[in-house]
Amino acid sequence: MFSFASPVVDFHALAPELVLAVGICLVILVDLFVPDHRRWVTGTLSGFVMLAALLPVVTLSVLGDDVRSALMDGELNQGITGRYVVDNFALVMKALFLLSGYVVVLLSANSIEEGGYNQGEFYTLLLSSVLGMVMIASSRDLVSLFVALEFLSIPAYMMAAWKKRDRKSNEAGVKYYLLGVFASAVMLYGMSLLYGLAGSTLLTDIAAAVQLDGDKVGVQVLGIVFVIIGFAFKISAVPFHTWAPDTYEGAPTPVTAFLSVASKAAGFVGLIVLVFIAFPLAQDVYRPFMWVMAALTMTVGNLVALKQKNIVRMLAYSSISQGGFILMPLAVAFTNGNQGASLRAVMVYLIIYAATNLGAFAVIIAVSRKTNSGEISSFGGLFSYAPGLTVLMTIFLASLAGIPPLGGWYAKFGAFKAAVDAAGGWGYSIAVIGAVNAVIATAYYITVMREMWMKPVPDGDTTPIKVPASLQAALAICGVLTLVLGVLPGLIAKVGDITDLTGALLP
Amino acid sequence: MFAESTEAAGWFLENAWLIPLIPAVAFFLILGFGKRMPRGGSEIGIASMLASLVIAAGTAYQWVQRVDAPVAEGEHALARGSFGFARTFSEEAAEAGHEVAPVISTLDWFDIGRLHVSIGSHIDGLAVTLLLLVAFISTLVQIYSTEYVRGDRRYTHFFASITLFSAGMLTMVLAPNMLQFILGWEIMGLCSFLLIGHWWEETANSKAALKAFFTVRVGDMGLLVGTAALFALFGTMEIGEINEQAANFAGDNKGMLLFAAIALFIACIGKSGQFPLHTWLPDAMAGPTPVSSLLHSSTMVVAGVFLVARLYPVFHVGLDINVAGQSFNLIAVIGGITVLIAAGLAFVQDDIKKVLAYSTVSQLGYMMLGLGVGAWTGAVFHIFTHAFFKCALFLCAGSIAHTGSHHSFDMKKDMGGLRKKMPVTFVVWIVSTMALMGVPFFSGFFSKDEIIDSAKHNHYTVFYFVAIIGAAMTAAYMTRATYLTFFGKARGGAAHFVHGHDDAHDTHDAHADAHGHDAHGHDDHHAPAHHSAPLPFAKTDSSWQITVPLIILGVLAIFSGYLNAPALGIHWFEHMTESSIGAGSAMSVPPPPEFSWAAAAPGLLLVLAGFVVSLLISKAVFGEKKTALQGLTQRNSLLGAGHKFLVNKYYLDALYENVIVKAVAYPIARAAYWTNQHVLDGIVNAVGIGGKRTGELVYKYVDQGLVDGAVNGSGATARGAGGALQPVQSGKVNLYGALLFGAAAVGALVLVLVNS
Amino acid sequence: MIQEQQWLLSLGTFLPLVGVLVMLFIPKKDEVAAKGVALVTAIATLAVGIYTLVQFDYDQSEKLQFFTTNKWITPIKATYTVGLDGISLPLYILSMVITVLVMVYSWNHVPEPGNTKAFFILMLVLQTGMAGTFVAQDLILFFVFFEVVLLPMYFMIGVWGGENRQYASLKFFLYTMFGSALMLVSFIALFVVTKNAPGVNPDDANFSFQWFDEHGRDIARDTAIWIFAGMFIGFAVKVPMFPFHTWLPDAHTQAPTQGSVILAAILLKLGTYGFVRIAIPFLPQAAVKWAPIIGVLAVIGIIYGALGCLAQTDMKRLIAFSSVAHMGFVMLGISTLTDLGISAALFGMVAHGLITGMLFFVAGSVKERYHTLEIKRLSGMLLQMPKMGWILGFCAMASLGLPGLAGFWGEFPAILASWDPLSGEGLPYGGLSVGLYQGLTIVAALGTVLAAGYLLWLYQRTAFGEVSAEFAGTGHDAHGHDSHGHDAHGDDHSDIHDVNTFEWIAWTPLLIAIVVFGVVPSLMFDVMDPAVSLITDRFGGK
Amino acid sequence: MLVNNFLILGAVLFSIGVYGVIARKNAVLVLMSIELILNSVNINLLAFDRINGTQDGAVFALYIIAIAAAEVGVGLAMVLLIFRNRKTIALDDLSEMKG
Repeated sequence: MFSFASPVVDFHALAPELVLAVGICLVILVDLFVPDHRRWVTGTLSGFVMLAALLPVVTLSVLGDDVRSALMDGELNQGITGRYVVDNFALVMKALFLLSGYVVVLLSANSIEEGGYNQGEFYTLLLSSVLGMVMIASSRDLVSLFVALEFLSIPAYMMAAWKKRDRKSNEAGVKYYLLGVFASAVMLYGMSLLYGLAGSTLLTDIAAAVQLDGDKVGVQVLGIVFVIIGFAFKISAVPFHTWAPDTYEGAPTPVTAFLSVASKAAGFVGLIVLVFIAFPLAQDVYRPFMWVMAALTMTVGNLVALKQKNIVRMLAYSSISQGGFILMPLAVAFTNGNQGASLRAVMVYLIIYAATNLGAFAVIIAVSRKTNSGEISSFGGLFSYAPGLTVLMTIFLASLAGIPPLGGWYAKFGAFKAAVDAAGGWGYSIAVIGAVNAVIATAYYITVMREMWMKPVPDGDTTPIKVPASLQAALAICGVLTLVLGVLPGLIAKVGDITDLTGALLP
Repeated sequence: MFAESTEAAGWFLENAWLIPLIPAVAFFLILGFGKRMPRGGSEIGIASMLASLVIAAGTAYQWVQRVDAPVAEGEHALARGSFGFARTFSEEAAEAGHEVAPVISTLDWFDIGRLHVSIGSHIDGLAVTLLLLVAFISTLVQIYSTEYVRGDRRYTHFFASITLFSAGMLTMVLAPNMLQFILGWEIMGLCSFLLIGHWWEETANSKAALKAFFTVRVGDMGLLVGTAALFALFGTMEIGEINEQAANFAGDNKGMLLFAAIALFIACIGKSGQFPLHTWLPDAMAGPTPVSSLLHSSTMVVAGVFLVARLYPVFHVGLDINVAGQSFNLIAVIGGITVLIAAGLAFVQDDIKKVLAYSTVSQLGYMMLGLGVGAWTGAVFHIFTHAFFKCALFLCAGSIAHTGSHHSFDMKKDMGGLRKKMPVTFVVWIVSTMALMGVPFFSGFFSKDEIIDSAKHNHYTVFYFVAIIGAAMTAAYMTRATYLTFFGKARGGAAHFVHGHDDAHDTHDAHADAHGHDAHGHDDHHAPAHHSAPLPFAKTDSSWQITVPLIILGVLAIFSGYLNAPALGIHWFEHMTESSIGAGSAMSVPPPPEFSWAAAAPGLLLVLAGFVVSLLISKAVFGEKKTALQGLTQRNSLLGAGHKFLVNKYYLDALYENVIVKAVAYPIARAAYWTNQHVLDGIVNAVGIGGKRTGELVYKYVDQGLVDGAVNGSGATARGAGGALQPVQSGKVNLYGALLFGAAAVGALVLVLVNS
Repeated sequence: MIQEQQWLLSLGTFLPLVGVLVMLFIPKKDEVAAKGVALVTAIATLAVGIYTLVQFDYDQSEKLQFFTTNKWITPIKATYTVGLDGISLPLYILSMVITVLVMVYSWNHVPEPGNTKAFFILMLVLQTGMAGTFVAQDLILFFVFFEVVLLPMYFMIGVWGGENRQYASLKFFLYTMFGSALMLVSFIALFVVTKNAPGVNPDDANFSFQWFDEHGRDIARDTAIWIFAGMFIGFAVKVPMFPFHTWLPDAHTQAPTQGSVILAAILLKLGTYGFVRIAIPFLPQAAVKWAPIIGVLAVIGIIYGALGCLAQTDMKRLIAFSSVAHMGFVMLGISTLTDLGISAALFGMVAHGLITGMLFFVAGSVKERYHTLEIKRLSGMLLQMPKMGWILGFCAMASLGLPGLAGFWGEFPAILASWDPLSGEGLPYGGLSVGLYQGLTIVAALGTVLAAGYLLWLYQRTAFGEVSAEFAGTGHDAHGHDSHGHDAHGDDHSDIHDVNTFEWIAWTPLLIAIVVFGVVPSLMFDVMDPAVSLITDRFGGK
Repeated sequence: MLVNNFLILGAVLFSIGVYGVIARKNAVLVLMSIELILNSVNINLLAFDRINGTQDGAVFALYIIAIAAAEVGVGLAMVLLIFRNRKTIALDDLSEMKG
């Protein structure tokens, strides 16, 4: 018989999660006790919670331990160590999620308040979702991966449908929900197969079992493919992207920003963990599969984006295609010893992409406060009455297009470099496809620039836009990051030092 | 700037670079200050040309001394005011015989890789001849122009351009290397554009300018390519070295030398108006007459001939000239065709300047022919003599138009009977015409005869006949032109002039409109109603600025020939210049044949015949006819007795004109002219139009359609593809789910199959 | 490498950005202050440039001077490395000069729709990008600067351009993006391949030019050819070479005058500079294989550009097409892989910058006065604006390669070189087909004829002749000065006036430079030649 | 072996669930089909648990059951929301946004 004994808990390592958990409770409590007109306090509080959670992340990284396991084997229980770890990769990603969350709070402040939505609950959900993301960065086990994934997804489903009276928002939520649940169900089925093969949910054990040999290759392939799908859905890789445009368009804009950045990043974290720890020896499966996904994602996302009239929808497709670019190095990882470059490329891309894309959404939110429209044409003549916003939007779009000296170029550069580093047909071919797509992508970014700079104001209303302070802060953070990371990409050198994930190195 | 040579070759010889530099500086002075000068900048131009002339004369003098000086050991070889580098290509040559080394002064300009470029002067007999010639003629023409273009609205520009032109020609003449040569060559091209188009308000003029520049530029292709070929072949740009190496050419790469020679000759064809690129030259008469006189008779157009003469070893060796058994070569053929074609065309021109223009083309043909048959001295000497008399003829034409025919050049409409009123012009014209015809003891005789003689002597028999027939034709068309201009009854503008100024003024405007070919001064020539003072002995002739140059040129038209008169045993010119053709080399240019009257006789007889026939015809057609007709119309019926005779006379005219001339001469000449205008010129124009059409087609279909279309098309395709993909995004959850799972299933299936 | 005054190039490159920062704080309404700050910045930058010019050691022009290298993006081994040698110097200075002149010209020529401040800021940003490209000695740094110019130019065309500006600017942008995306892939491939080469310590690999200079030549030829292909497309679009040129006429035609000038004078040179500085020296084995293709495309460009010119009815578009032809000569020179050819090409780059820049200036001023550039509507410019007319004529002559003016020294040596391209026995990377190049030479020479054709045709139609009825009586008419007296010169006809003060200030330096470089080409050849030899030496040719 | 039959049962349930998601137009039915898949996963996990003799499968299954409950809660709430706004829960009507 078993007797239960609690494992040894490294509280410092778990501190970000704990801060967030406490913060969630705090927000709920505060929400209960403040009067309606002061509900904005919950937003402020959420922001502080995010920043507070960032503190232990900083202290952990300053300590500089290579890796620490949050839960360690106690005297009686075995096999917990290494299921939930804190390494540099996890820390960087946690920081990214927390900062993105903070910016999303800034973005939400006014629109949620002015929309008359339930602020307290909204921020609670937002914090929960961020908690899920923070958790996924540390998960090295199928169970914790799954739990974290659901933890970040379920609040997101609700946030997507947050505008209760809005039919589009409902539709966005339902679509996201049904497909998300379906995808995670399929993923779970894959996970069950993997568990069956390995006899353990620990990723390193799975890696040992999934080597594409023996008589169960078919089951291995099925398991890998199904598991990848679950995360491919999150990153909206084609053909698992179908939810994204509809949801992005329908959801409240700050939520869209959140989904397109943080949620996507979380999906990538899951994929990275799987590829680097669970499947490094199964590259004959994930490489072609993800190669095709990457190529399709870039291309289809771009092509359809060309036709969009709605700016949010256009950005949705744009973020799909950006996902393709991020997928590119991952798809050819472990080819010709480029895993270090691949990992770096994905992480750098995610960071820069987050700053840039959130910035773009911030501008959209700011502009739509005046125009109340999501059409691209509503940006006409923006330069004449909001030059600052125009310049910022130009910076963000140009960065998304990958034009130096804005952040995006370095992100794309890293992705290309990792792909070329792979040095074979897989790498070169995807790099060329990527290069062509980079050009196509430019076409629709530039359409928006053209609208802002060169077209007349559609309704002739040129009263200046008043940008609330929180939005200004968000814009400043994103703008500065985009610029600085473009000119001095060496600043994210910490990321550059990470060449592999803990546990990825098999004996 | 230029280092003194160790052993002085003579100040002028070493500082000959001043000759082009002075007018070049003058050009900028005129542009900058000309308008503020009392005489609109013309004084600067003339002064600079005079200065150049003086230095050129000094250079010539010292060159003569140098040639005549006894050869001291090594002296000539060292006598090179070279700056920065000294090559000794002609040392042995200098020591080997009586050859006189050229004086080369250079200043390093720049190096690009193995291309060494210098500027400076290459003085030898050929260069000295041309220097003197160009400076002299330019001076005279500028003096002439002060009167001729007086009051022109771009008087200053005119002098600036014409001065720059001289500078360009002089730069080219003393070029020590091909780059400087091209420099001068192109500057001349530019100036010809500016000067031909001087009255650019009229489209015809600017079109003529365009045509001239463009046609010459077609030839320039050859210059560029030929120079490149020479550079690749010999690794140098220095003319002296090129000549040296070409003369001693023994490589197995003869084909390349041939190619270079042909390419360069194409440039000469363009510049010197040789068949088939001669059509720009008559059109170029749209420029003011002094321009025609300077550029298109005596200087610029001989640049092509000069190029052949300058690089004679290249052509001589490249084209195997004077190799035993050769009776044709490209230069001789082109030259010969040009002689005949142009002479034929000169018959049917009514415009006096066009007659002279075709005559120039024809004479240039002679020069080329001479070079083609190995008569280097004869050809160069013909450049020399031709310059004087052709310049004189053009200036006479200008004088007539300026004073006698109210700015018309139409011989049939506005001239005739001018000999009494314009004695100076008339005499100079006659003298020059005789020189042009090659009448013995006039300058043209000596030069042309040597070419003709050499053709025969060097076994280019066909070209001998071409040359003497050409000579006869020359005599004939010049006789016709002379008769039309100075004899017979005054017509049109001339009639007003001959019969009194008052009449002329009454109808002036009408004439100006009707004959506005030389359209200068539509506005301006009211203002200076009376010209400057004429010479005292020819009060009705043009003013002194015009007549004095005429007289000088007339004198030279006679006497310049005596510098090299084989008939009189004078070979001075030959002696002075012979070192210029790659001396002391393996190249064998046969010496000019000994002169004998017997050999010259057939040519002279043909000239005489041409003169007589033409005179008779002209008298009959142009002279008597007019008289008869006027008699018919003005006299009353009482004189009916003479009527029949006059009718008969007229019948005779008709016989001449209709049967002999129209049936025999005219069809040929006309056919030639038609060919010229429609085929050759047509081709030139068609090339122009065709080029433009091609451009339009290429632009419309290839560029905008194909290339750009491909680009835009790919954009459209991308968008189209995007549109095609949109239906996937149907908005229906079930389909999304099906897609999701379908893709997963297909992916998994494929991967399972591949991996197991 | 001469590592003295290491700050100099960085100062020269980034000084304009300081001006931009200052200008950000100037209120939009205060146009004079904005213009003033911008101009002062540009002049200060030029002063730094002139100081550079003075400090440059001309006896060692093949060496990189003012060289400095600093850490920049350590993870990818990219460094901030700048240096200046004889090849870069003329272009570096040219970019500064052009910026100042363009700003002077802009003083009272800010195109519609105004917004002076933004316009001047863009010019300063452009300046930084251009100067940086010419001094960068690190592939990544080069790439960044290369791309920095993209957006400002896009906006310059798109916001301040002509009627069809949006299409033109989009085309410009996408074309260039297309090229640079593939170029970037090539750069990375070059790095990866050199890094993984046998006998190389991967840790030594970096993105500095020096590294590629030493190791690029060891790449297997087949691989190198593919890498070259990517660079080729990137640079060829920028040049632009046939068949990647179609963005150019649109961009030039629609751009405001200032944009056209900068585009013609500097931006096109980024492409050719890339060939000379990167593609050819780093991948000599591929260059020898690519050269004939480049040569053929260059010559097609020459003829094609000329034919395009002949078909134009718009003056500015004609000038734009002439750029295609002229850059064809530059590329032909480069493709010979000889000292002479590449020197000629570099000279041609500067000359084309001066001359075509000037032509665009004139076209801009003509447009401003007549409100049209349709050739058939313009006539008799010499009568109404004699000085402008003569300047146009001067530039046309310079452009068609008249000896004694700058244009000639780009064209003629290129022809010379292409007659005698890299060839011979025992060359390390093989030679080129002499026969092919001689054929190309002849066709290229035909191009000079066509150049004369279209330029003179343009000149004859616009400058010569009587003033067309449409514009007669508007403004100064030199024709009737004396006879008509002054009664006809009312103030309301001041539309068409001759060259004004700002134009004189902006143009005179260019005009002088065209003459000076035409008369004393050694000024540039002497500086460039040693550096060019350094490149061509590796081919072992002449 | 007996456990293999459980795996087959799991596969069949999974297939039925997938079919339901794709073919059903009613939101609630789709939701139920997804539950079916989740349960097939649970059966799988437990079967493998038996085969492998470790506890991970059982623990995983417990987590899945818990989370499935949360998911269904959210899902039903959303279906209610839709029904309130549109008076229908047919999925085909949820296609306002497309393209």
